[in-house]
Amino acid sequence: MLATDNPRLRVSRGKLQLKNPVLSASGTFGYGTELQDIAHPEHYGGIALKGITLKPRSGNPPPRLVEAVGGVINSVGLQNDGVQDFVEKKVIPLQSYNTTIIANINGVQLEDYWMMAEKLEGSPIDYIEINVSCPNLKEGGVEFGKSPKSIAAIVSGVRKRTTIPLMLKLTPQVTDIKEIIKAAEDNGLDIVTLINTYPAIVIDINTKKPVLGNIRGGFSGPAVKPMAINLVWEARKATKLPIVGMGGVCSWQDAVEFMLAGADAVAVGTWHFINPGIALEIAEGLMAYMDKNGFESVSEITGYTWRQYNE
Amino acid sequence: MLATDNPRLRVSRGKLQLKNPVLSASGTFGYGTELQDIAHPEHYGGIALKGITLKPRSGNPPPRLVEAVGGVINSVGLQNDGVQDFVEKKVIPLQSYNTTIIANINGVQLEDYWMMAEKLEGSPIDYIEINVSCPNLKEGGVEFGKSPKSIAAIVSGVRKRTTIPLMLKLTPQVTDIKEIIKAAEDNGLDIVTLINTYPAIVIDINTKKPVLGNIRGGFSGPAVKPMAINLVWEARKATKLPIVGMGGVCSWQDAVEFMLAGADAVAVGTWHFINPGIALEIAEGLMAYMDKNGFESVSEITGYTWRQYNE
Amino acid sequence: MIQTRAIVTNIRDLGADYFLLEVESPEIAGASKPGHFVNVLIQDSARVVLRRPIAVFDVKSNRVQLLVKSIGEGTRWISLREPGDVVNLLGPLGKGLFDKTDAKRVIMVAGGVGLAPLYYYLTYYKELNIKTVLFYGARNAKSILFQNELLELTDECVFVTEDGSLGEKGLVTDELRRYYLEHGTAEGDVVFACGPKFMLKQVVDFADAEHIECFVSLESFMGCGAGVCLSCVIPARHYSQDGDKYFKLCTDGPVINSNIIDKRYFEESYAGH
Amino acid sequence: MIQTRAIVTNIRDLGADYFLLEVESPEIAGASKPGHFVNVLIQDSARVVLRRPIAVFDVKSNRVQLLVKSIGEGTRWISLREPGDVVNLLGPLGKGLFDKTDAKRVIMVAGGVGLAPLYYYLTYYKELNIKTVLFYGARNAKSILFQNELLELTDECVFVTEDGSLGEKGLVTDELRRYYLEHGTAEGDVVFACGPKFMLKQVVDFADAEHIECFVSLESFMGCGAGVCLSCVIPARHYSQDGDKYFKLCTDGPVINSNIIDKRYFEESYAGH
Ligand SMILES: Cc1cc2nc3c(=O)[nH]c(=O)nc-3n(C[C@H](O)[C@H](O)[C@H](O)COP(=O)(O)OP(=O)(O)OC[C@H]3O[C@@H](n4cnc5c(N)ncnc54)[C@H](O)[C@@H]3O)c2cc1C
Ligand SMILES: Cc1cc2nc3c(=O)[nH]c(=O)nc-3n(C[C@H](O)[C@H](O)[C@H](O)COP(=O)(O)OP(=O)(O)OC[C@H]3O[C@@H](n4cnc5c(N)ncnc54)[C@H](O)[C@@H]3O)c2cc1C
Ligand SMILES: Cc1cc2nc3c(=O)[nH]c(=O)nc-3n(C[C@H](O)[C@H](O)[C@H](O)COP(=O)(O)O)c2cc1C
Ligand SMILES: Cc1cc2nc3c(=O)[nH]c(=O)nc-3n(C[C@H](O)[C@H](O)[C@H](O)COP(=O)(O)O)c2cc1C
Ligand code: FES
Ligand code: FES
Repeated sequence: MLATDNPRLRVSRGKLQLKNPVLSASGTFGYGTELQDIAHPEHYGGIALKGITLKPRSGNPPPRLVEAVGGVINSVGLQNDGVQDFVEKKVIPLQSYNTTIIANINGVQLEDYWMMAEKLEGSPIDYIEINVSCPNLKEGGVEFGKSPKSIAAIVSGVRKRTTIPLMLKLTPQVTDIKEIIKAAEDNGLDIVTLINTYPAIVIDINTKKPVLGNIRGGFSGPAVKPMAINLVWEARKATKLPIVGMGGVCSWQDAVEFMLAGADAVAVGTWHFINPGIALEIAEGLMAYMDKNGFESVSEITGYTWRQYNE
Repeated sequence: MLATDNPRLRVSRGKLQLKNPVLSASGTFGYGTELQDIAHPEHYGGIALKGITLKPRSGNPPPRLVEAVGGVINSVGLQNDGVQDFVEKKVIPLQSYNTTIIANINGVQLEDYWMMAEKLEGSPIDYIEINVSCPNLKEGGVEFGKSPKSIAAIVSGVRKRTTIPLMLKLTPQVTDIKEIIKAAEDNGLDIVTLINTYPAIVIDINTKKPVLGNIRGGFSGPAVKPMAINLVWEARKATKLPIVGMGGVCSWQDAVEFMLAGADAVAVGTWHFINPGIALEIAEGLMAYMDKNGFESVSEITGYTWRQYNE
Repeated sequence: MIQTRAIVTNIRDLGADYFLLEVESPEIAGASKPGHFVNVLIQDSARVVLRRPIAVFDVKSNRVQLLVKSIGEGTRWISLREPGDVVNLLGPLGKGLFDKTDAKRVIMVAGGVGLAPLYYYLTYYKELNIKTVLFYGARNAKSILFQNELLELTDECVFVTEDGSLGEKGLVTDELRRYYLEHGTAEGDVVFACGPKFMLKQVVDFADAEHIECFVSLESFMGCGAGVCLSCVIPARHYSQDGDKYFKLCTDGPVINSNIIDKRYFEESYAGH
Repeated sequence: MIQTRAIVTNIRDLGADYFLLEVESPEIAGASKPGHFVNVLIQDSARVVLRRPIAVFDVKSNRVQLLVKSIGEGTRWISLREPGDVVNLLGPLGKGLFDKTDAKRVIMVAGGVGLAPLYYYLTYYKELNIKTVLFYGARNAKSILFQNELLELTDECVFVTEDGSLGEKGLVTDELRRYYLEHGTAEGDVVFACGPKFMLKQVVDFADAEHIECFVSLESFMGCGAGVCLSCVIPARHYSQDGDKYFKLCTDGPVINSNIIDKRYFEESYAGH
């Protein structure tokens, strides 16, 4: 048995039911099958697919990616073939796999989210991740993620239109993440996922132009981890809902750190590019850590440190 | 003549009058004289001294510093001997230097700022930097920096009590930095300085405790640069006031990048620990860059890129 | 596609900042075809985060050869490897191009390190006994690599240097034009080109004008190298309803038929904004 | 204090992960005194941002010697330097302790790499003709460095190993106690200690009980190493009105009179929370 299937790694909190606590982060794992030679979908507790929108989108002009110290900045801008194509084609090959499937949905207007929820209802996906934190859309996207009011409207509207459990993907670029979470929880949210990328700009001092075709992009990778851990810590104060933590997860040690801070599961994003085989490594590392530290199940790690300072 | 004194590096915008655009960031340059063998105060356009408070403070329990990918996280917590000691002792040796002196003031309550302004009025400092962004205070500090209302109260209160030009040091951890800036400008602010550190936590997975004595600290260093550039870019949209940009400045190239994005001057923080002689190097690099790129004066660099996309 | 820790078996300093790295990897060697590349993990660097894409230069039984020009921190790191060192590779990546076995005459145009992806095609067409003509330009004589091997591998081989220190003086594209002026186009001609953008533009314009099928090997900033991140896109000539359309260089390329590329891509100013 | 790019003149692998690095720096060599340290810039690392503080081990005319134990990425980088390499140093840093020229007998207690800052004191007191007694403990015989030199430098020298493979078996602090039981305390005794915290605690408790003046060389996470960042603080025994009070290890130390340290610092649980 692969470590990824070990029952001690099972996550079961509220609507978050995963065979193990390692997810792929949306946008860094395509539609789940591209990397399967190295990173098999079944190594994951769940796979969040590339963000989709109501209509097809061609995404932002290149360059779409630039390196920075400790991470990368992307401005992909949700290139995708739309929700219709998603339910008709993208999801089909994934159904046979023993993992959960997460559809990451994005809107340029409020109603987009609602209409996508309708389209997804009945499709064989396990979770809808409402992304209100994409910094790469000219309209909508992260703007929705900044106000409790728009969060309430989006979540409640989606909730009415589907029975699929709901995740909400939060932007780190807010004054108070707790009020955002509360607004979402009051309106039927099941699971909190955080963080998305930080808005960032790189300027080439020779051309004197922004490097990215879209000027601004979103920063992710190892450098964001301590900030993400802080936000998981804060989120844990706001809610008892399950939390999926991400932002700079590059090793099983990072996964443990997120869980000690209060995350029920973690997602790997950028580091897929550096080490596509990371999910299995994290599962193996978690097993060894649990053995060494006397944890019977992975859920005992969740919030272990946080509780010492908050309860 | 040292590059640092070259008139082409002069900064003159509103109340920001500096012989060159390189400042030291508060908290990373002590009280100005400690590093003078390597980093002479006169190499700087201005030196922001370690943050002070109304009463002496012993600061946070150690460990106060931890490394992370692309930066450091500190929880020094404003250890200082109070404003009285500051005006009586700390400022005195600096008066003779050909540079500007910036007092960085911090409050646990609103009135602290006002009372410190009164104490500083008449002292030989050139700028007061109101720090509403320290993440290392249990009360006050960054909490004030999050709401336009408290910003308005603090800035207007300080403004009434002193004729010294006012800087406001902003936290990056806000939803909309523009509304903060507007509130400050409406109440008499002269200069915007940004960014302070990002709240961050590191947990040791072996001890299962936060590494920093104060649990949370503030993240700074090279990794924050692209996020800081983005915030300078945004700040430039909100105001025509002079902007001092900082966050990850490690080279003259970084300084140029901040200026192209809209900063009138930059400050070096964390990188003082790695390269204390950096101010002189930046000044020299700026001179060479101006020659190569046909800029007559450093002010021509400011906003060069920003204007192509915003005017 | 696999991820592997390959042992360096040899590294040769070719001068002019070029290095030929050879690693042992039976899996990648076995699966590699012309047009493929590998993604090299750069270690011990504060500035390099992403892997670096490098074309498969040649395959010798279980060994993969990479021709690398040291231009920055990542390629410099590669150039400093020593025999016995371990290099973490992801590959083979890319589409690998094989629909041109019906070519009658293959014209290769290489500028500088642009030789890297073309060399493997030359060995391939040599095996197929298809005629190849190579135009290979570089700054000076020192930067013209593998002269003997190339003379061996090709039917005709024209070296071009900017300073005239070897072969013709001038630009590789001028030699290409001159060749066609002399020999005329022929049914079944295929052009492959790799090099700086302004060179590619000339080649593509020329091939378009002469109606010659043309493939170019392009570069872009890559995240995953494997089709999952959508970072590496190049604008496509055929617009979709929705506006621009892009293809993924890593999985649709990096060697790509030039007729599917939006020509604006070749403009110097092209950066999307 | 200067910042300098010093050339490595020698590096010796001493075994057990210890390395002796020698660099040429007339300025630092000239200004260094016992108790000083340098801050070494670590290059080519994705994980190491800050400089690494390393005690001045010894000075030989224009050269500075550093004894480094490779325990992580930074010290490993130092251990991999080769003659001719350049190392960027900041120094000398620290207070450097010199008010103990009136000592009659100096007792040194070193645990493992704790030998590093004490060695230079030994050479110093040797020159002053002040009697020195060294208790030097380590895991095993291999980790006891510079045996001959130390026997030369000291008046008495007791090696202690955990496994008994060299000298006495047990803990260095037990030997310290045994020594005083035999010889008794004397006017003008001064103790210097450097090593793991639990060892320092024993030494300090003992010195307190016996009313012997005691100096310890401590470690903490340092930002600047030069007194400007307030990162490296150690709690002070004497409280201020405002609550706890701290001193800066980098400029008030790192060798510090143990009577100014808050004893809670030596508790295993001490981390401030
Ligand atoms: C599919 C593919 C195959 C390649 N094959 C080879 C090969 O066989 N041999 C070889 O030597 N190189 C090859 N390259 C180019 C190689 O990947 C880059 O030279 C390398 O990524 C540069 O990394 P660096 O860290 O050394 O330089 P950096 O420090 O990252 O960059 C140095 C300078 O080069 C510029 N630069 C970096 N990468 C690129 C790029 N991809 N396009 C344009 N400018 C860039 C940067 O903006 C910077 O100014 C290939 C690239 C691609 C996409
Ligand atoms: C004033 C001073 C003088 C020193 N002199 C010497 C010397 O002469 N020779 C020598 O070999 N070392 C000396 N040290 C210790 C040396 O600085 C550390 O070993 C080094 O910083 C570790 O860096 P690293 O990157 O190798 O390890 P890291 O990868 O940073 O750390 C490896 C492990 O060691 C722990 N660690 C790292 N630094 C410290 C520290 N300062 N205190 C406690 N735990 C730590 C980390 O938490 C981690 O678990 C001195 C330290 C100070 C403060
Ligand atoms: C290239 C790229 C594309 C991304 N696309 C999406 C997306 O479509 N939807 C989304 O919610 N997040 C997207 N993200 C954000 C990641 O899912 C993740 O939240 C973020 O990268 C932080 O995690 P990391 O530091 O592990 O990468 C993308 C990130 C990258 C690097
Ligand atoms: C050790 C340390 C102490 C700091 N103390 C203060 C302070 O007292 N007042 C303040 O406004 N900012 C303080 N800062 C923040 C810096 O002034 C600066 O805003 C921040 O570090 C970002 O710049 P950098 O990335 O160049 O370090 C401190 C930063 C560090 C690293
Ligand atoms: S590099 Fe990721 S899709 Fe091409
Ligand atoms: S290390 Fe900065 S004050 Fe001591």
